[in-house]
Amino acid sequence: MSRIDFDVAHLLAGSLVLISFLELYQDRLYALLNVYALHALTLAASVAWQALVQDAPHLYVTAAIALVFKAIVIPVALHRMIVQLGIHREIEKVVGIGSTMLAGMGLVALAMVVMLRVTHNADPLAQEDLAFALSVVLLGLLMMVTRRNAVGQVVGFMSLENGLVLAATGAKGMPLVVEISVAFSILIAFIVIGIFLFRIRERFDTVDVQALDRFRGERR
Amino acid sequence: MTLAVALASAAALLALAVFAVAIGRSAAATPIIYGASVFVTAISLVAAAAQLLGAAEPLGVTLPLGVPWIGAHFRLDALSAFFLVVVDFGALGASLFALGYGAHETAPQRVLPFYAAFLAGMTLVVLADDAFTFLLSWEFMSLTSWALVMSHHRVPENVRAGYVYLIMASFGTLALLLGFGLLAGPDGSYTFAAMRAAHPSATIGAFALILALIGAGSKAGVVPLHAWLPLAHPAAPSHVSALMSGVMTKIAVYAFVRIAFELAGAPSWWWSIVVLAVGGITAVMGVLYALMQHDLKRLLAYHTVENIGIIFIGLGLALAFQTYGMPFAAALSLTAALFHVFNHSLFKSLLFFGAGAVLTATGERDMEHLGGLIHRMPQTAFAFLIGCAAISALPPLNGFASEWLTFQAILLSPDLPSWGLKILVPAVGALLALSAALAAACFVKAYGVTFLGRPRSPAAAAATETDGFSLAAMLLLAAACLVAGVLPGLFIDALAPVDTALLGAHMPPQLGVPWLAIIPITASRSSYDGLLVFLFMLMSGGLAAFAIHRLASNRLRRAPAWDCGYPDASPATQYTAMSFAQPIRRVFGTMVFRAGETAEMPPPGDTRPARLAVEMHDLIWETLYAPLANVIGVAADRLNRLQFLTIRQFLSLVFSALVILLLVLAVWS
Amino acid sequence: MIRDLTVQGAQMLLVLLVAPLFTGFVRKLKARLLRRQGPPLIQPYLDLIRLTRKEVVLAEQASWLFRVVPYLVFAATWVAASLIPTFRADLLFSWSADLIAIIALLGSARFYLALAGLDVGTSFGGIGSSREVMIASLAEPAMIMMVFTVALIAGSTQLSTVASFMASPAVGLRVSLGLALIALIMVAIAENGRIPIDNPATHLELTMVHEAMVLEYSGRHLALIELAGSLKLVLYVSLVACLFAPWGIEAAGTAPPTLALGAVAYLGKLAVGGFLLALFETSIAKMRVFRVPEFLGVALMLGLLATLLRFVSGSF
Amino acid sequence: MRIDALTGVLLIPAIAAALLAVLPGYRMTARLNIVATTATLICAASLFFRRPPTGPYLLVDDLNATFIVLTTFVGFTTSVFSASYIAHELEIGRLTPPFVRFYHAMYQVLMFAMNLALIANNIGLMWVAIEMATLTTVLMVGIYRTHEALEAAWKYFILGSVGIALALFGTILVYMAARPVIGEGLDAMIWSVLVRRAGDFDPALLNLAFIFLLLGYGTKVGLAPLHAWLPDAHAEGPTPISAVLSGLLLNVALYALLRFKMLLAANAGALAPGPLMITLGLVSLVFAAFMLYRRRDIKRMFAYSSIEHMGIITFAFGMGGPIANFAGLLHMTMHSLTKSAIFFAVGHVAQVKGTQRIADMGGLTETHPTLGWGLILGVVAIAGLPPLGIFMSEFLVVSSTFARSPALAIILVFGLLVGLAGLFLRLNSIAFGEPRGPSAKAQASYVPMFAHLGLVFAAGIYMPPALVAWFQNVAGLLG
Repeated sequence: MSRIDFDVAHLLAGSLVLISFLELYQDRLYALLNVYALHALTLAASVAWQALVQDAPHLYVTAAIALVFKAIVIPVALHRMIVQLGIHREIEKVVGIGSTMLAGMGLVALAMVVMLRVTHNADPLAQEDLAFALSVVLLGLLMMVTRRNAVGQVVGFMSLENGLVLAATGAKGMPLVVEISVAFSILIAFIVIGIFLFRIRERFDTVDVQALDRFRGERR
Repeated sequence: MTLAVALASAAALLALAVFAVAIGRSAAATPIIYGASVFVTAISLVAAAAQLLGAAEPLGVTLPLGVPWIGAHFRLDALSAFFLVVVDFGALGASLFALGYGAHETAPQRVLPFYAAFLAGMTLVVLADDAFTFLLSWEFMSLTSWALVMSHHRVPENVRAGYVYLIMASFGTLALLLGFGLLAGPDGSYTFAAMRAAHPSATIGAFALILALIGAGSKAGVVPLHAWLPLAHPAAPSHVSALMSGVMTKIAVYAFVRIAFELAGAPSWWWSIVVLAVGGITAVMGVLYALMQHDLKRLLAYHTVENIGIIFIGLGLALAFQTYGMPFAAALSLTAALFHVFNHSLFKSLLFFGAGAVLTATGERDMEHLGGLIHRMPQTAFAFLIGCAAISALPPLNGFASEWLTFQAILLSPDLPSWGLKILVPAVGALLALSAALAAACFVKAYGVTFLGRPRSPAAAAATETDGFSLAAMLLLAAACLVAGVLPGLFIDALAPVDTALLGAHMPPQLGVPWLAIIPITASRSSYDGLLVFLFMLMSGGLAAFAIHRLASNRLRRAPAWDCGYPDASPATQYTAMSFAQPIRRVFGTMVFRAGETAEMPPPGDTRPARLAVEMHDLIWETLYAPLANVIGVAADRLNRLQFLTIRQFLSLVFSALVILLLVLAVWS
Repeated sequence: MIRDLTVQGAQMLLVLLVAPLFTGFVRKLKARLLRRQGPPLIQPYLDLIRLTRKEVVLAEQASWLFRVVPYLVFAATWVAASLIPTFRADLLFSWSADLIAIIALLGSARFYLALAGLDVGTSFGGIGSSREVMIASLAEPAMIMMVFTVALIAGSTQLSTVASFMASPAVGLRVSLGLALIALIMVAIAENGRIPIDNPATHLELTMVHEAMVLEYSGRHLALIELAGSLKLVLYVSLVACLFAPWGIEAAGTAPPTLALGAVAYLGKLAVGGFLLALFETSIAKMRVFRVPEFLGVALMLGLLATLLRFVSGSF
Repeated sequence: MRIDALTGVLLIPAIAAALLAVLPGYRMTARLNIVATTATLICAASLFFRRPPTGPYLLVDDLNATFIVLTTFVGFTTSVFSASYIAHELEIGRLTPPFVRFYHAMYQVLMFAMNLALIANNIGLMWVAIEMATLTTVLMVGIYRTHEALEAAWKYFILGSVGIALALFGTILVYMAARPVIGEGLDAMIWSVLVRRAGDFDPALLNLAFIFLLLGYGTKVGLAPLHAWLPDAHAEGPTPISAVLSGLLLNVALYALLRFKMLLAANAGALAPGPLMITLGLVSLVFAAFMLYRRRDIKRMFAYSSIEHMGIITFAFGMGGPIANFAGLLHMTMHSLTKSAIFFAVGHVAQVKGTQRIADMGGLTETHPTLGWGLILGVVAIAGLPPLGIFMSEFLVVSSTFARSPALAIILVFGLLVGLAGLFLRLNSIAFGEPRGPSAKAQASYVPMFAHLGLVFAAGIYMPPALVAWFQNVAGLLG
């Protein structure tokens, strides 16, 4: 492929990682949602670009899914939910921003080291993509474990999924089954999460995970 | 043929167990099951005896059971035949006893099925000829006996006893499992035949021996692995206690002999030292513990520990002599050990039967509430007396015969080239002598406090003689004790094939000796004739009686006890079990049990009674088991916090696992 | 054969008849050493006869065991005593019980006596038997250790063999034998309840052991037990004699006159032993009961030491 | 695609699910449930005899045939048990008819998903199926809608979906590794093709993939420290689901892991998966063993015992070699049967005692002898005591391990012993001692429980040569 294709793909993937860092940085729910929307948007772009350069039209579907569901529907939905449930707006973190950032750096470095061991018969783009995807996945996980309230964790989880999509699209010629399954799983994930948030609301007045933890096993 | 009979009887017992489950609750179940067990074990006994006395070639059979590509191997050679005799004789006595004793059982459906299965398990252990079948039967035996221990599960102590027992049993099984795994090698040749052929290296053999000592020792009750034994044996119904103490511990001895003398290859120089030391310590500790007890059945259980020690001393000697190529001395030691195995199974069963009879008659196991039973239950008292004399190694009974042989083996030690053994063996001999003397003291106490004196409780005063079956069983065993005592030669000759199979040599045949005496080595060296001693005592005693009744006055007057003229109304003024043991406790206890007495003497004029409190510590439990339990408990508490984490914390567990693995991958090359 | 039988019988009778005399002899000597007149030598015989004449006063709660025990004790002791070569080795039946068996026979006598002490259910009997078994539990091992020493040196536990070996010049003087001798004497003192362990002459003392045990016995039973006691004393003295002064114990098939000589030698040994015993007893005081374990512990240690020193001392 | 046994295994549950979702009435649906599972079982059994050809999506070989038959069998017995169990739940009003309908439908969906996961030849399809199974069980765990149930389901869901993600990433990586060798497109995801060409894959990618798959599917297997969802999910869901979870779903996840292990084993350059699995297995074993001591909830306790045994099985497969693999397979089969039997018993116990708190039960052998002794037998089996099947597998694992690497065997034995002590510590207070709690007669069908225990018992004594040959063959496949 030509140089420019590679650079653009690289740029998009890299910015995805960057936005993951931005998410880590946020301390307000709304802001977090917005950044996540941006995250999804970038993903959509990168997927679309992949579709273009791989001339794999089916990838456009994935791009569309990313754009519609992740970048628009879900942030809005979560936004509404926050309003409805009247969740207090700032994100309770476990560790401070700075240390989280440092940890994130470490994770990205780790991802790079691991991927660089891969021999180069895989084409460089795929390799870069995987490196970035791995970073995004790890950052998403990091976000999940450093955020106290459910919305934060959900967002973390979703950015993790984004990393997966990035990897999947990076994998050239991967059968459609995978994209569909990704979308499919995320769909189910959201349905179930929705159900849960719903049920949870009707039972507790908060989605704060700690409220659930009060009923931890064996506390009878 | 004999093997087939033995296996068939095991199968019959298993079937009986299933049948017992079906009919367990009905009243007829008890006589049916025990009667059938008497029948089956009798048949099996005959078969085993035929195999042993006929010195027949080992028989083997492989059934398509167990580990599929190996199958279940069974083999009846001299050693297993001998132990099968022990098992079946004990089982025969126990079943006979239970025909009467079982009637008092409150929950027969909890006893009958496991009883039959227990017998089957023990039979199968001695027949098994590959590691899997062996361990299967072994653990099956433990499991069924565990169920029997739990049969009176409403008593919390019994539940605790069963718990400790099961853990120790599994511990032993796992130790044996490791040992067999070592002997079998990575490609898993589990048959004993393969292990015999393998000739393991010195290190493998050494580990196998240590593991066998731990595994078999924990079942046999070797100090310090004995902790479960005095808890579990008394908890079971008395005929089961008799089997566990008298027979099951011998199965453990069998396992050790099988591994140490046959499978583990040529012995190294230090094996015998380890075994001898363990045996000596076990013997003395066991009897000292026993002396401090006042629960009759627990006292007997601790004496099992002592006798196991004596047996292991014999085995250790055999190992020592075998190491230095003295097959005849080794044969003598092994014979002594195995003969003691047989004898102990006799008198320990007898004593437990007696305890059971007392228990049913009075509902008491605590000697402090007994006394004077010789008046109420004379036959039981007589049989029990024989048992006490036998276990105290008094001539002309069997206990003395086997201990005498052990002493003779010890006296061969100067021929050993190793200086360590030259020094160690006499010291062990001192321990043996000490334990024998203490055992006599202990049984003076046990018999005197339980059967003699005046009843210490209404229950004891109202006791009645036990039933016919129980008496028959006890007298049968008492007679056996006497026979084995006066005719030891027969048994020594019967053991010759075992020695030949394991050591390649056997003791000189004894049947040719005049007056049925036994001559272990040479006539000039030592000889003993139980029969003659017995006749002598009869004769001189009879002579004395005759003379007295001829010449002396036969007048006899009953009067209150003299007791130096002190009026002594209450039975409470008698010596109790604790007070009887007090001098010995002061001699040994202060060292072994950190025993201490605190006397509280009120000043004159004060009406409070004076009090004497005795404090003792089971140091082995306190230094070995309790800390272990604590560690487990603390660890459990610490880890248990992981149950109460938040989801986020669980996620971070996953996350850190991922990161760690990635790091591993990053550094892995 | 017949001769052997007669010799064996003679031996049995000899010990039986000599026993009370020996007791009386010791008593007389002790009295004399204490500047007392003392009872006549035959006093023990008179006592025995008197006792057999008397009726038996049996405690109400005594059981059948209580009445059987005297015969058992007497039988065991007598058999033991009659198997020890006194004036002739290789007695007809001496091989039927070696040294260990003889100790065990004495042990069984003690066992039954201790039971009898508990039978009536009095506090004195309890004291007696509990202390007796405590003493025995230390004395027996010490005895066995002594046996080990001798047996390991002589290569036999057969008294006749040991005796002939001891008589042979091959023995020489050995440290271990000396220790064994001391151990044996200490054990003998303890076993026979002599001073300083116990005082055969006392009654109504809380420190008594053997006498407390047999407190309830009377009449013919007591007579048998007394006789057994004397037998035991003789037994130990002749054991010492046989092991450590085996001179004059004739081999089998010697002519009657020499045998008579042997018998005289034996009586001589008894006299010496008795004199030493009396001397010893008069020269020391009785110790507290709980000093006894230390006394016997020393004996046990000596015995063990003897078995170990055997290696350095001598030609094995 | 023509209708054969294979499609039967998939279609029957699917159709049944659809039917059960709409049909009202508890009795009929329960029966229908049983009928469906029976039919599935028959189809599965027929796979032994007629082996359909390997397609791009579906595959049947010795390995998964074993799993399928096991799965369908336990599914069948569990449906029988669940009939009586659910009836009782309806009586006491813990469940309402709509939920029962939902429950039955979900049950069949679960069956479908597990069968699909087992016979999938396409690693993507396998992934989809396993996630489907996970999500259905999530829904069933939450079915009681109590605080605890919801919390357990939520925990299960979050941890499960992270597992989903990791597994998917691993799958993608495998594809990436395969693509340069096999070429783009479907072929690069067909397992039977992959395993043939695995030798040429890029080892580094394979390693990375395996780590993600290990963590992803390991979460489903319930290996510590990924186990957190498992105890609560078992404790709070309906007991039949606990039985299926412990007995089947864990196996299915483990099966997926095994497939990829074989993939790695086929590549010389890749890191040996053995050590990783051994480590995780031992950690799970020891950890779960210690966790048994402080348990107050009977179902949660047996859930931990499942973790323990999954650890043992993983360890065995990690050790590899004919004996260890054989033992692993045997242990897995035995554990499925035994553990589901135990949960049957526990379900009835919880129903008659009206609680799951161990402290409120006692003297079970007095009040309910059959149930009590059944439970004891189950615990004896699960504790690895003879003469039941698990004893044989543990015998083989330990002995073969000790000869190869003693240190590991020592740890293994230690874990086993601690676990046994923990189990019986609790069992004593449940089955023995003074009776506590209500002693009303249990209306329950003991058939499934004793059927399972009977099989386990038989296997402990005698294994039919056919089965043995089968297992040995599979063990050979696992290398």
